[in-house]
Amino acid sequence: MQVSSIELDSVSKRFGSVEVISELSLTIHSGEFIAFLGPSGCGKSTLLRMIAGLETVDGGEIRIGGERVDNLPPGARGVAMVFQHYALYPHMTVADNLAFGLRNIGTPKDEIARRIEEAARILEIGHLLARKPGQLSGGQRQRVAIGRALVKDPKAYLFDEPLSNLDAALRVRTRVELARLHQQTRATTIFVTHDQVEAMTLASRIVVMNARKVEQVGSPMEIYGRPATEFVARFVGSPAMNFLPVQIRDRGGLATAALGDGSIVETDVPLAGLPSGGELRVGVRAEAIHVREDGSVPGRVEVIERLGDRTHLHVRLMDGSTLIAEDKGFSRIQPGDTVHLAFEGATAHLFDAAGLAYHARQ
Amino acid sequence: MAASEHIVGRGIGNKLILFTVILVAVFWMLPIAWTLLLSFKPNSELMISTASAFQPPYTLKNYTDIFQSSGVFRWLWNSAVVSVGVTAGILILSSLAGYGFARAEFKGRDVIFILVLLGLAVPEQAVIIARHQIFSDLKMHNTYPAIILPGLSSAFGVFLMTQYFKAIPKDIDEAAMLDNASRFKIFWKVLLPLTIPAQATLGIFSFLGAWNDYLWPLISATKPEMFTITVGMASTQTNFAQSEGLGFLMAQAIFAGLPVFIVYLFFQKYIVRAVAGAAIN
Amino acid sequence: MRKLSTVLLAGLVVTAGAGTALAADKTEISVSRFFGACEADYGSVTDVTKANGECGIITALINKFNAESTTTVVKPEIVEWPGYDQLTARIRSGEPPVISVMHEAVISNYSSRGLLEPLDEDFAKAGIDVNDMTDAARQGVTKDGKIFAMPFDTHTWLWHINMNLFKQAGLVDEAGKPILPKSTEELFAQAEQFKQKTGKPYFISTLANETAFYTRTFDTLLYQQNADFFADPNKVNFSSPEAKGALQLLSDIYTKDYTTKNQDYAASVSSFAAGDGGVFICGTWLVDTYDQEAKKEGVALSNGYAVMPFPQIYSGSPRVWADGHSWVLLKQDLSDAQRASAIEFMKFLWDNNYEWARTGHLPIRKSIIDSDQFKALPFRADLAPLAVNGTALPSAVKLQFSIQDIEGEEVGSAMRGDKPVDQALADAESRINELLANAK
Amino acid sequence: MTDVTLSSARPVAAKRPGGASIGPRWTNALFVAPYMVFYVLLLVYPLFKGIWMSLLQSDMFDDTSKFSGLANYYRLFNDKVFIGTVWNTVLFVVMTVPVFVVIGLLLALALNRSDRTAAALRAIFFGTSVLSVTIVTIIWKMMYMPGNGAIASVMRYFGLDPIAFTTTASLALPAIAITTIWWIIGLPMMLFLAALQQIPGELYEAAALDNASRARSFWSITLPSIRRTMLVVVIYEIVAQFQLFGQAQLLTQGGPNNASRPIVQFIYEQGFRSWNLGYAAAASEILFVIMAVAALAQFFASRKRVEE
Repeated sequence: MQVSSIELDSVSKRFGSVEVISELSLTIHSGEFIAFLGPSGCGKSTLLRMIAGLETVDGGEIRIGGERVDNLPPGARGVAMVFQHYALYPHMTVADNLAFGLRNIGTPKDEIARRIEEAARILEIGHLLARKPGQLSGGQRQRVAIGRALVKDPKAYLFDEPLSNLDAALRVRTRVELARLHQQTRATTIFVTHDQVEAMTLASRIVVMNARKVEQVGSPMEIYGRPATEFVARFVGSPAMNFLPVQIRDRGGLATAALGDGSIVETDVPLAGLPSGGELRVGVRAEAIHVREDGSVPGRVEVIERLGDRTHLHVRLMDGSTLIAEDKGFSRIQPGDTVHLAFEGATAHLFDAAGLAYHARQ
Repeated sequence: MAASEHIVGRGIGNKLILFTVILVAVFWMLPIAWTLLLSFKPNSELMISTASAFQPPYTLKNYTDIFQSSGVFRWLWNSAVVSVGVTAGILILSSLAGYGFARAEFKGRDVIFILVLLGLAVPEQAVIIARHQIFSDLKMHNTYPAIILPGLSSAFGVFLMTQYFKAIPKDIDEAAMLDNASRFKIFWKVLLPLTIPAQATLGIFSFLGAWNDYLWPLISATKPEMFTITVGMASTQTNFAQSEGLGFLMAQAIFAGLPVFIVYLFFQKYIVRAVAGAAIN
Repeated sequence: MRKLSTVLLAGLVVTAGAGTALAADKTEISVSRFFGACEADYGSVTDVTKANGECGIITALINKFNAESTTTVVKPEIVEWPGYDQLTARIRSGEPPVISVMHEAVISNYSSRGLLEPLDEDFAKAGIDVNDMTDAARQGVTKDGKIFAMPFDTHTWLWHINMNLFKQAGLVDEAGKPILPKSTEELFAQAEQFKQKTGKPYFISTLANETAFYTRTFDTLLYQQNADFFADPNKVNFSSPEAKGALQLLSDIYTKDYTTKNQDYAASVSSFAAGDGGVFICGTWLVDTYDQEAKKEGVALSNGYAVMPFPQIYSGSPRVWADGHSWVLLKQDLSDAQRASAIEFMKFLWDNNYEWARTGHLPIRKSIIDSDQFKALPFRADLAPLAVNGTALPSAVKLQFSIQDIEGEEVGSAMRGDKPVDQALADAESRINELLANAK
Repeated sequence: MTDVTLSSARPVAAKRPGGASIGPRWTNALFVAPYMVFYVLLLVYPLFKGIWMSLLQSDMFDDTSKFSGLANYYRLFNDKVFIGTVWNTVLFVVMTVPVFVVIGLLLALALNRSDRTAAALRAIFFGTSVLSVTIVTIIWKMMYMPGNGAIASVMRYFGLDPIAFTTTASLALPAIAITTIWWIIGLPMMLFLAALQQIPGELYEAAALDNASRARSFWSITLPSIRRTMLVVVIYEIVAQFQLFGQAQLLTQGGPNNASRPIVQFIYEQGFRSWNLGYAAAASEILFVIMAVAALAQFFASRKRVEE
């Protein structure tokens, strides 16, 4: 069992004249499960592939377990990768798929057999060993792909959107298994995904990336609770955070936000750090907006989404802006109803014109 | 398979079409049937009139005569050697080059690839005179290499294989890289097995092309013992043969066409698939 | 099945036999020839007298030679007729056959480029008396004063006649000889008479897919008028009234339906055998074939075949188109043994020239023409003068085959009415002169 | 999933060297090198040698070739026979290509079924493609022979005057065209079949629900769906038929009166019959230019395909 830390030191990458990653530094601790989260094209996969050695590094250094690897071929870096489309060798049996890498480094036969057997046991794919990938279901292929990584006993596991090709139910199940697997192996793992739920549920730390920049690095609840930027706030959490333009008033050092229709949201954001000029917007998650008789903000319900345990209401406010509020599962509200909304000011955030977030004091 | 054959109400139309096509197919086979018929007639009768083909006597002599006259067997053998040689050569060279152009980066690769693509525009006939001179100067004519090698310069196979390799998801090679496989191993163990459909397409086209090639063997294989079946059959269809040995000539034609036709019937399914494969590429 | 395997076995034995012959220390020489392939019928025949037809006789001759020679094995290589494209490619490739059959008309192409071995000394050493060669043959193989080939035959243009139809048409005299035209007027009159009486065309001719008929007939008609169209070997002259008259004659025969049309060689050959017309204008090589046919009962030619030299329908001369097959020794690195073997084979052909003459071709030795044996062959008395009258193009004319091709194409298109006569003559002249101007 | 630790007997990182790496490496050129050797020696070099030869007056067996600039080309453009061969070749292409497209498509449409009869019929129509050109011409000589040919016999049986296909100037080229179509109609048919099978069946079902007739379905679904294949077939056939040689040389020898002589036969005859290498090479270059234009068209057409 070898587990290593991965250090990225001022790593840069260009495609032609376009700089896709610039001077990025990041340390992934030994045994950590880290997720690179972001929309497609944000550079998260490129970064992963640079670590794997599948993309050249134009500047900076990558070290795995302290050893500089950015000049080594992929095979020499001691990492294993699980690809989005699994990239199983279609003409080889499952067993051969698992054995291929080990054979290439001259692992003795009996050792290969032992590891395959062990991996097959862990992943419950023993009965599939003689089959070819074409004869497997998507979930089985996924397991084989993981198995191919597992047998190599790598310094780090790299997952590139491994769940995106599974159907919803299987995705949830696999997610849990991956989490369990990591808890048991404690192997350094980098997990690339565009799905915030996967990142939240699996990772101990999340690197949120957008437009080739790192927006925020933090634990799942940090990311959720204190998004550093408007992008993070919108990207993480479902439904996306509501944003409403506001005027700020002083309330004993804390900011009170006045909405377009004049109603008030009392935030815990200190006034001190806020920019003096420029527009500000308040960001509130749906779960912090409730329907209450005494709610101060009136609005008309346009669309109702019932999720069973809760209900999302798409509400148009008096000034024409819309937001999503949450009500209990068995909500009696009908489209067209007028509702009164109450904001939990304590979980509200403020965002400046540049999208930078201002949070309540902790 | 067929898109509309099950749609209700089109049965009669479909039957009519099928009937027409069967009729056309019968006409399509008439020339071969006629040849077959002539091949069973004694030469001397045909010399007076081919109309005698419709009446007995019929004979197998024309076919048994083939076994005695040395030519056809030797020519079939030559054709087989040449076609297999060309096919193997093209498959090896095109696979290597196709992988190289699609996957293995090196300086100047794209420029070289464009130069190779330009080669698609050069018809064999345009270089045939110069090629003949070159092989003459090397004193290589009337050898198997001389008949085989020019076929290996065709850019078509390289183009086809490059396209095919490009279409294979790159993550397969990447997985292999992470599995510590060398370049050649990735080519040989991982990607090449995936190109078997393309190999089949290219192989069949190359084989048929080489088997049926006429112009180059005609001027390169000039010794009768080096004739391919195509050139050999050309050498037999002189005026004299037609007047005095018509039945024998027809028997030779049937006999010479038979091997590749049988191979075709045998591999029909694959050939159809291979042609379709080429079409979709 | 049993028969098949026997045959297969026989084939193996023959091949194996060839192998042992090789091993027995004989010199092998390759001999490239056309005349067709007929191993099936003559593969093991060594008695030449039992062979018939060009293919049979040459096959049997070579078999006989191989059986008799203690020093030499001839490996026959059968090529397409006339085969000069491939021979050219093969010479260029540096691996020519040792001996090749060659029309006398094309020898100068090869000899002038130093591709052939002169043979005078070898013939003298081998005891071949070149003075015994007929004039036509000797001229045919002599280029720039040297002999470059062993002549094999003189072949000319004949009238093969269906006597049964001629009788029906009333064109047979009391002596039983066919009545042939002596002028163009007679030609048309007799053709008309023939057509009236038999309902069939007077001529059968090979008008399709090849140009030989046109060139050979047209040349003959020019020779008969003493029109010297190659006075300058570098320039052809078809703008004479004689040329125009001759071509008009052919055109008239065609338009007046005095000939079969659209027949290629094979069709015309079988058409004559089937009795579809009176006169088949074709070469010497068919004499024996038709003579054999005439000996059968119940066929169109039964007891009714005659053959005559091309009758003189112009008053000028009895000359007629002619060419000759000959055997050349190709220049290459030959060992003394190979050269000796080659000459041995040529001497053998020289000695057996009579056998080849049985095909209908004219022999190339005066002694054979004068021999009783030759004269005893059917029709040969009538044909013998052709050895003198047969006329080839002047040997200084280059690229004779190409010239004949062009001439034939143009004459043919005029005869068939695709082109006006004057136009065709002008085109032929300009194309041939263009060819010669660019020829080496 | 109990004991998960893959205890390694020895570190996997004890690797053998040689794992591939990304990025340019000169060793990667070794993959294309073998082919390039053949390409350069047997295509590029002969091409340039041919161009050089076309500027010489040279004889097959006479080493005294002399530079003559564009004289061979000048002569070509004034050579009625050569101009005739270009015209014949173009005419042949014009005769055959539309037929290949139309008949190929019709056959494909009729045989786009999955039953055994259709499979057998496909085998018949494609089967002739595997025969050598020499065998095909032997077979068709027997059809066309004016005296003894099958067609002539049939016509005579019906009291008609036999048509002399190979010997009538206006029919020789069409006769070669018929033979060629008979020979290799299979390929366009197969290409069209492959294209037809790519069309989703739902389209036809939708059309049937919309009361579209068979013809209507053909015009508004089938044709638009296969237009790329159509383009490929057209261009492929143009390029292929421009290379006409064997059928003409063996069936008609280019006659009568040059009416069916194609460019390639002209090159062959100039080279190996008249021994006029420079002249033959110059004719080759003209063919090359014509074909290069067609091939470029193909290239752009297929590029457009990719972009679509």
